[in-house]
Amino acid sequence: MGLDIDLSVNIGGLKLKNPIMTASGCFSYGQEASEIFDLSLLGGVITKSLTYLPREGHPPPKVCETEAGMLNAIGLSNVGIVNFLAEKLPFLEKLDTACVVSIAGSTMDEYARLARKLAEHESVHALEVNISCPNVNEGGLEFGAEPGPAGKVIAAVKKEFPRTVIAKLSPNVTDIVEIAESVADSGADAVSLINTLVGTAIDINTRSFKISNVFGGLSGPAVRPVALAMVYKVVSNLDIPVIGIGGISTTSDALEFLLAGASAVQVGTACFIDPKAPLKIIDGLKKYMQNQKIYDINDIIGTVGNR
Amino acid sequence: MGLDIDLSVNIGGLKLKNPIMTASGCFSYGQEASEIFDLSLLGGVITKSLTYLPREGHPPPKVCETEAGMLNAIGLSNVGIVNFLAEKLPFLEKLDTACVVSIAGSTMDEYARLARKLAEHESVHALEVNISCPNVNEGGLEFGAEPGPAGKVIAAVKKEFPRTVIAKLSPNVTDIVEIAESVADSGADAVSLINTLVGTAIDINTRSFKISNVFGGLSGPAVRPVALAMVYKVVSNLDIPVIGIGGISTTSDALEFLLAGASAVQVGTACFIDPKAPLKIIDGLKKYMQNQKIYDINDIIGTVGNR
Amino acid sequence: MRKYSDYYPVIKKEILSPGILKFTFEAPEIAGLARPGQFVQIRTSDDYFPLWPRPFSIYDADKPKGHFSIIFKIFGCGTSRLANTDTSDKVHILGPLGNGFDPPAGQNKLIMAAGGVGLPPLYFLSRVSVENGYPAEMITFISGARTKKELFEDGNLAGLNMKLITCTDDGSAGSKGTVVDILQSELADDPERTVYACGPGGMLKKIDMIIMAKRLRGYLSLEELMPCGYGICSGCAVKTRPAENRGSTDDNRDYHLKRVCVDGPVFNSGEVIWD
Amino acid sequence: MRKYSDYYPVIKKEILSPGILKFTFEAPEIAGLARPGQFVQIRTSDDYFPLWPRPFSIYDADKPKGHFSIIFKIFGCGTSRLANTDTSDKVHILGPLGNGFDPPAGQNKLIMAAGGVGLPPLYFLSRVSVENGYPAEMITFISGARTKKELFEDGNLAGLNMKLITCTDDGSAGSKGTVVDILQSELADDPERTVYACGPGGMLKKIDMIIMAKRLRGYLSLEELMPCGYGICSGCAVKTRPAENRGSTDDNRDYHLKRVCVDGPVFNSGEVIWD
Ligand SMILES: Cc1cc2nc3c(=O)[nH]c(=O)nc-3n(C[C@H](O)[C@H](O)[C@H](O)COP(=O)(O)OP(=O)(O)OC[C@H]3O[C@@H](n4cnc5c(N)ncnc54)[C@H](O)[C@@H]3O)c2cc1C
Ligand SMILES: Cc1cc2nc3c(=O)[nH]c(=O)nc-3n(C[C@H](O)[C@H](O)[C@H](O)COP(=O)(O)OP(=O)(O)OC[C@H]3O[C@@H](n4cnc5c(N)ncnc54)[C@H](O)[C@@H]3O)c2cc1C
Ligand SMILES: Cc1cc2nc3c(=O)[nH]c(=O)nc-3n(C[C@H](O)[C@H](O)[C@H](O)COP(=O)(O)O)c2cc1C
Ligand SMILES: Cc1cc2nc3c(=O)[nH]c(=O)nc-3n(C[C@H](O)[C@H](O)[C@H](O)COP(=O)(O)O)c2cc1C
Ligand code: FES
Ligand code: FES
Repeated sequence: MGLDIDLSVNIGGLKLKNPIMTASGCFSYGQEASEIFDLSLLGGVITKSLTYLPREGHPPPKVCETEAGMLNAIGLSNVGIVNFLAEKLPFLEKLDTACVVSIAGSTMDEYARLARKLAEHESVHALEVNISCPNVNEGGLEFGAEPGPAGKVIAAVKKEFPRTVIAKLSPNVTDIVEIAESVADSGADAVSLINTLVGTAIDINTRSFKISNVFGGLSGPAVRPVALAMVYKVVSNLDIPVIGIGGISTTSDALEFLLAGASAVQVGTACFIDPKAPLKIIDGLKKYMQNQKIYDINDIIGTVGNR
Repeated sequence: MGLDIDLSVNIGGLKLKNPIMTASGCFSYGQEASEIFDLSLLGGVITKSLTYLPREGHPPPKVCETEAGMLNAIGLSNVGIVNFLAEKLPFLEKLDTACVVSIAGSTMDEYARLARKLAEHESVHALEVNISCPNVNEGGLEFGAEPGPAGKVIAAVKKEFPRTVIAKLSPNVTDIVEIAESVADSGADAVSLINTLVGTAIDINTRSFKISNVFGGLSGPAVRPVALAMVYKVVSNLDIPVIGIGGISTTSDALEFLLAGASAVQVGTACFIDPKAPLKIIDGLKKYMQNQKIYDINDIIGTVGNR
Repeated sequence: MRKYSDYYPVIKKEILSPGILKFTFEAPEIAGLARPGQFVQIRTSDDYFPLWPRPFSIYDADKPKGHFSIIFKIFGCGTSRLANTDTSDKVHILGPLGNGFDPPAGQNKLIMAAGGVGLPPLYFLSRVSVENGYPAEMITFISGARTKKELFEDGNLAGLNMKLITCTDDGSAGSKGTVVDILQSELADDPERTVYACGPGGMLKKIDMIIMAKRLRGYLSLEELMPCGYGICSGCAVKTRPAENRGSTDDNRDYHLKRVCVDGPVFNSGEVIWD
Repeated sequence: MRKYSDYYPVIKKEILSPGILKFTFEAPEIAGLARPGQFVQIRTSDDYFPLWPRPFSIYDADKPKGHFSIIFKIFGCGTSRLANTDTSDKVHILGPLGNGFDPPAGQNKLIMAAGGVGLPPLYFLSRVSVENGYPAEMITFISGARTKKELFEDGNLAGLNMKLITCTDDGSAGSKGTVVDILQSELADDPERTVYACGPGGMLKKIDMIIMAKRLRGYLSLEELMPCGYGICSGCAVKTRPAENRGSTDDNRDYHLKRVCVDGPVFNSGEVIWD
């Protein structure tokens, strides 16, 4: 009946039972999905990005469909750190899966304060630092678009948070490697990429923008080739572990990123169209490995081109 | 039977009978498509980017399909300027449509020499300067990714070519407005955007990249929201005429760009999937305008949000 | 609340009027839990045209048989592809979703105001209410459409013996007038009613105004774009008034976003801030 | 060469074997121009799954009736959706495309080597050659597949009265052996033949080697990914040897790219540089 398949990976100190996580903003804080399947099957869960205070986010309409993708300008609507600790973390703590909290701030200090608060909770296994939200001024691209500020935010968070710190990078930059290098030098234990691409859409009948914020973030299958290229560039140029994100919907999609060198992947938009997409990918990985007679997922990672 | 519809536009001195052109690299030099329809119906034709010497381009495989898009690493394969003038231009000259020649060089001097040669031919109504090809070292992104070099190339071309000079911009940059501003300051009469996004794809069965060059350019419907956002950003921030490109396949797609402020659009990948796509868009624009009781296309351009 | 996400077969397709179809699915888990006002998200194909699943209200559920049905109108890509699904083909269904209606309480007469394909959840609510002992004669059901050929009925609605009023905007069938018109004249006769409404946004907004003006109790079931349908994306958010602000007009200074898919689709009258 | 790009109806669907279908279209413009070895690009739907149209060789064309047909195997998304098209539905067709075969000239006997769905263009070439007076007994037609259930025929091929050899890799029908095996033994009997081949890349490569080694005349019809099919994208390029280099082995130093869609799909033996 074949050997056991080992899917576990270690990403800058964060141990995952398998390399499939759910992406920030595409899984809320987990409760909703737990009404559909057992979250403990996942490699890890990443929360909606938290700011210090609660945020309503942008007014509707916040989303629209595009060809094989979608635009969102949710605007970092979230419950804020205090409510998160009181209402959401207790639920996440009980899961047998890695709990990664995503944070976003409008100042360097906000990032640091979020990290300090979360450091107190051992059940927060890692932080993902969102310096790449394309549709808010706060907590977003102003830090992620340039290597200098990106590195500084990571250094500030790293000072406060003793466990794994992941920097989430924006694809809306000329040179992703330069940004990745800066956060790596500032102590990031891993990088995750990509956040969404800046995009927009117009309704030709009403002649108005389809989302209230005008610009939104493009995600979904449409962006996968862009994400994969950026992941491969970072992997090829730097030593830091990379978590791949962007349009991953099927086992084959996830494998593309693992083969390109990502140590793990996150499933975002696909959770909307099929809540069990992450589970199907985990099952699919096992089948692929069985067929290929590979028993350790680490023997797949980064093996594109050298068979 | 209603008023006549005027589709003509003027882009930095280049007069088009309608705002629909075919994009560089997606129409060869026109002969092939002329076996299918009358090219004189088009607003304009843009040639495959020419280099000084002929180029074979990258080895196969050069293309692959992605979700609602495609990757290409053709590698600027072209006949070279001498063969173009001898074999291709005579055909284009006979058409009753704007003839725009795209040029790409590996040095500033190559761009200048191409411009000088083409300036001699009045039938070359405009140049589109490709400083944005993502999949070759020569003639590509090394000029288009930074405002300084981008501006210098345009200034060099402008010195040699007395008619309309269009700078074709890359979307693979942090700040498209900055690049557009630099080429505008250097004398570009218009900008066209976007060229392709850098992407890649992996075949999980062979565990190799799907295109020989590893990285290719993503085009097609998938990229449309990104292109539209960049066009709108440039239009909102600068005075230079903008030609929209990226995933335009239907009348509605073209209208999104015109409403966002593009003075004309180019149809690329859609020409592969339906050679008559540009014609269908021209017909569709007329119908839309009839329905909306707008008789001059210029009364549509840039009117998103203000009705 | 437990939700199911799986492939379930279409077991029956009926055409109720041109472009309006009734589909029955064999999905025991969903049929077993479904309450009036809840909906499901349906995806016909594993490709990405359209990207998101499409939401449809549950028209009826047969717990013992393990069946439930929807009635839908063909609009665009998602509904066309659903319409082309053959009997016994499986589609991906997530459900049951949403809060559903509070069952009618007290002695009030009810008015159901259904615009177009807003009918399904109100039929389900009526059917269950009558079965639970709510007197059918205390329910008035208004079913309206723009024109005769957009009106539809599969016989079940009439079978409930409520006061049933059909209307069309152009008078081509039933009374001439919109659902709002009919509702207004019904309320003129007897202003003490609880109103349940489902239909296009414009209709709901008008009905909400009427309910608020007359200080009645009312429930509105909303339709919004729904990327996920189960509360994780915030994409379906609508502006609502904080409870203390209900009735205030300075709406844009102080609003609270609620997710139509989990906090709704049913909202109390007065809760939603309309554009 | 004039090409047509329009919507044309499927007028007949036949299942030749499991997963292998024959479709006939009413497309007078295309049927009127089609020559053996040419192909068409077909798009079933206006959405983008798949993005590119799919290329299919013309199996036969009936100029007076204005019909032409293709035979195709269901592989992935494009061929599945085509298979699901109903009779009288219209699909988007661009054609006729490609250079096509040079008609057989001279006194040479011919061998047609067809692997799987490589059969259609070779049938068309045989049919036209025989009709134009080429003696059927001078043509040997080898039709091979992996296994019995992948072999197919609609009766027309046998009707031409050529020497017809069917074979399967596993011997489940016809001779046991690959098309290449059979070709080799045929050539052993009579080495002076002109070879026409169409099928998977691996088969074509082997056949090319055989033809070159024996210094015969031969033509190979290639299959490559085709974004456009009419020469504008360069996506279908293959490496070819400059004429003066034919036979040289130092292939990667000096190659010339040709577009399969317009410079091919038929190439002379010795022209293509195989991976
Ligand atoms: C909770 C909920 C319950 C629903 N229940 C039902 C139901 O029981 N029966 C039913 O038929 N529909 C119902 N709908 C609406 C249904 O989901 C939409 O009609 C469907 O999503 C349209 O998808 P499409 O891909 O066919 O159209 P799209 O391609 O998404 O849209 C095509 C065009 O139709 C317009 N359009 C889409 N939906 C509507 C609409 N509802 N009203 C008017 N114009 C529209 C769009 O703006 C667009 O211009 C419900 C929606 C929600 C949120
Ligand atoms: C000039 C030309 C003529 C052709 N004529 C015919 C014809 O007459 N009849 C016919 O059936 N096909 C023919 N083909 C091949 C046909 O175009 C492909 O089978 C089709 O494009 C597959 O599309 P798909 O979307 O179904 O599969 P895809 O989704 O594109 O592919 C699915 C899987 O099948 C594999 N695959 C695709 N095509 C082939 C193939 N040809 N051989 C082996 N594996 C493949 C792919 O690598 C992929 O793994 C021709 C191709 C060319 C270039
Ligand atoms: C509705 C929505 C909300 C998102 N919110 C966040 C967020 O709060 N923080 C963050 O880092 N990324 C956020 N993202 C980005 C995703 O985490 C992910 O990086 C991106 O969507 C690309 O992956 P995908 O194509 O799998 O969705 C959001 C994406 C979507 C679609
Ligand atoms: C196969 C292919 C070849 C291309 N070659 C060129 C080129 O030579 N020069 C250039 O400026 N752009 C080239 N492009 C980019 C297109 O002109 C266009 O900018 C891009 O494809 C986006 O538009 P689309 O989505 O409509 O295709 C090429 C694109 C494709 C798909
Ligand atoms: S549709 Fe995703 S939260 Fe409501
Ligand atoms: S397929 Fe486009 S050139 Fe051949």
